[in-house]
Amino acid sequence: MISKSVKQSAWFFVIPVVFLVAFNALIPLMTVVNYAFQETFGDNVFFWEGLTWFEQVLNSDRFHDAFLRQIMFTSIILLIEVPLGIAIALSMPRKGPWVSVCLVLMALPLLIPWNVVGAMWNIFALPDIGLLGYSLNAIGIDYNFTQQPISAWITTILMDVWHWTSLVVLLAYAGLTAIPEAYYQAAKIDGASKWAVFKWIQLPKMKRVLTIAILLRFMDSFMIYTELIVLTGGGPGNSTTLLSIDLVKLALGQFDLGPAAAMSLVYFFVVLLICWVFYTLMMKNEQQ
Amino acid sequence: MAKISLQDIRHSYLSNPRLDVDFALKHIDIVFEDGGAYALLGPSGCGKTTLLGIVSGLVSPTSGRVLFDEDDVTDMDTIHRHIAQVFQFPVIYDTMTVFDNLAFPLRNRKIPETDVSSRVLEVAKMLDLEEGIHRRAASLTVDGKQKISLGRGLVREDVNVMMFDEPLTVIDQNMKWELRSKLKELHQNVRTTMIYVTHDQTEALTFADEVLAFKPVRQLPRLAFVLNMSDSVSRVSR
Amino acid sequence: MLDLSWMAWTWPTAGFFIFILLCIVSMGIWEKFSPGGGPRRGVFGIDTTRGDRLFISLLGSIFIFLVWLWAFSTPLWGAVMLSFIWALFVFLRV
Amino acid sequence: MNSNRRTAAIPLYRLLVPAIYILFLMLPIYWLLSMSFKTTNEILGGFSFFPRDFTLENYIEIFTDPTWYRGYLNSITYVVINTVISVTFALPAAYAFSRYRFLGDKHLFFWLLTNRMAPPAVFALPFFQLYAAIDLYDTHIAVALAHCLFNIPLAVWILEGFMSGIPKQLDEMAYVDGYSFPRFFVKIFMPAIASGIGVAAFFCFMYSWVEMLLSKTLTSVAAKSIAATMTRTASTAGYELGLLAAAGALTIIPGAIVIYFVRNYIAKGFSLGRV
Repeated sequence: MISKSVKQSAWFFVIPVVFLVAFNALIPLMTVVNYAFQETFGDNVFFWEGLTWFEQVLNSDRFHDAFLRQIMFTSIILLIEVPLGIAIALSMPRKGPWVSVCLVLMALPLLIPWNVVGAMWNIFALPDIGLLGYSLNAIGIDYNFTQQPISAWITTILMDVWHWTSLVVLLAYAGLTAIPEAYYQAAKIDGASKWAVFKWIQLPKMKRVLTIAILLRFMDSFMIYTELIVLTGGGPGNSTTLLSIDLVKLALGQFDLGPAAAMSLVYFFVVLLICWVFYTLMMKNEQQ
Repeated sequence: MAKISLQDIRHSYLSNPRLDVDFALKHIDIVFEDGGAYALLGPSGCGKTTLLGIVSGLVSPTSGRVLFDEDDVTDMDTIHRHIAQVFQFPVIYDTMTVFDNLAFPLRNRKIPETDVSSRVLEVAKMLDLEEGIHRRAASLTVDGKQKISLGRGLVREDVNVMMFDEPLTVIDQNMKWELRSKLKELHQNVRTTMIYVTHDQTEALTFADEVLAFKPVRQLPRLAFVLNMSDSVSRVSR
Repeated sequence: MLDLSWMAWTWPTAGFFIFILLCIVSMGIWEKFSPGGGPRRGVFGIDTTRGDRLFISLLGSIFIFLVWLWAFSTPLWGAVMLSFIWALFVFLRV
Repeated sequence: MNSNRRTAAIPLYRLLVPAIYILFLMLPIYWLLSMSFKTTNEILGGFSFFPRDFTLENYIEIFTDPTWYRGYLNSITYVVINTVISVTFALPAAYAFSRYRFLGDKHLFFWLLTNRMAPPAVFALPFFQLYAAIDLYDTHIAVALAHCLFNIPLAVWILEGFMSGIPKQLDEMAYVDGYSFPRFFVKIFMPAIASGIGVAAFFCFMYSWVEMLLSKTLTSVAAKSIAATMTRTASTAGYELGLLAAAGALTIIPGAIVIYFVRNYIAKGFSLGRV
């Protein structure tokens, strides 16, 4: 770590960035806050409603259901993607020609536009003409993600694992390759088992990158929208209606801008709180 | 404890070495007597670290034999050779306490916890690590960490040889002297064979009973010759 | 002049943002005239500077308000009191 | 450092795990490609693993119909503009974060991070109105600026990570040698972190390319993005799966090309430059 000197004029380097990001972040945020306290019927005519929407959102079953679904979805994909990503990173070769091949192929899903990801999985999973759906039905599993909530959930999770596990793999891999060879040699001399090497060397050294991975996956999965709307559209019924989809249904489908804004803000604060805790822990580790 | 003999060792990092320059080590014949303190002296890149690796089993020589006493250990695992090594940069297990760090090699060898505890405390005392022994090892200064690396070798009683690969590189000047005399003192107490790699002449001379000088590989004459020379010229007996 | 009517400003929400802005500015001025020094370790075992404490106070207050609203509905005077106590606690102890 | 002949060869069963994973990754992509070479009749007619009547019709339509290929051109245009803006703005900021401490630096850093946290769905509406109000709606620059929201923080993070790896002595030596700051920054510092700049640019490109909600919201005709074009096909032209698959397959190519250039830095870049 570089020891940094105090220099207040360094602010001048940062001002352009602050200005540009604030323009994009603060104005919409302020607008959403304004919406959250008012009722509108279009044409920029607003009526003050006070805290009505917040109260309504906090007490509505719809909000509770969507929130629970969102928590469930995020927990499931974190529980799958993080261990799976670590396992794959551990079994990847460290050097040689296969490294580049692995990395490029694995990074590929991350570079596909999100609506294409959704569309791709849609045609991949269709029960009559999709590879996955057809094969499953052919071997006798009753699978139809447009009709059965369970199938829809499995497809959604599978899609997210397909889309994002590589992020965890790449991060964990970067952490692993940064471990000096001497650590492995010392462990060998100390007679450490494979499990002990993982527990006492690899895992601690990956802690930082894994925190980043969990943080990014948490934030992005909490906000998942494009892929999901293309894949299931929130259905069947409301079974895969996660936060963002619900918000859009509310805001654009029913034009209940106020409640949608209030709901977004509640979500935003929850994510902010969780991320802040994470970020603080991450920085705490870094200082040691 | 054992006498260590390297017989006609050659090593190359290439898979298919043909020319002499392909070899990092060529024709090494050395005997490290039991209980001796040796220093390998030479500039970086002359194959000292490779030599240590061959003794510890981290590197398999391209040809030649490694004997511990009369046993051929050339193809034996590192763990069964019962050696200890201290690296250039301190290697510690960050998330463990100092105590657990020192106990690690013993616990891996399934030694009863009561013996582990007494042995660790003994070594900690030897190295002045008793204070804050239950603190996280990561909180120590760099010389404290290097002492832990050293301690993990000392806790084991079956060690055939302790090797040091430029262990004082990252230690600052005044601590260097202290650690060096500590090592010397330790050698007198435990009488394990010690091999000490360095490019610093003073370090080599203060530590070792015998100094083996290396010359860079690229430069002629070859190592074999240098080692012959070392018998007559640079082998400083004290 | 830009038409900003779509932003739907109201005095209460504007007041809220001005309050946040004032908080940040006054923290800056406070820091300039009486530097708070390095971070300290508080009761939660985390290192905080003054700015962190402001952030924790504000974020905590938001949740106090939300929970109060959910549990007791309006009026929110109790939540205001609690937030004030929370902020005081954070600045003195965390 | 020490290659060991006993451990140099990785056991084959360990390569099995990445191999199976990659196979899993490739299956949906294969299906997309396979669909794109099928005729609509074949797709709707039933299941077939390989295209039976292999056809390039779908691709031909995309390359001849301006609404299609303009979608790609528009997307690439705003992505490139965004990448240039993001990296240019992020460079000095990242330098400040990596070299100096200043009032509120840590909070600023965290605030930059929070911009990924807002649910985009509802925020899209104010975005639309904001860019309409400043008369930029349906321009490339609008999307490019909007994507700065998440790309600038990302670029700052990555660049800061790489810059922290450059010893401060480099700066000091340059000043001693009489370099002015701008000259030092461009002539010495930027070449020193060239790989970091490459990686940051790659990530800005990637995130701008894959993001679809804002780009769809902020464009209608003149700067219509490929996402909007695809949505239109899906809804108006019935269900032309083959065409949709071909369009989707083509969106993979730009990403695949840029990834090739940064393949050796991908892993480090994803960890935001700090491992």
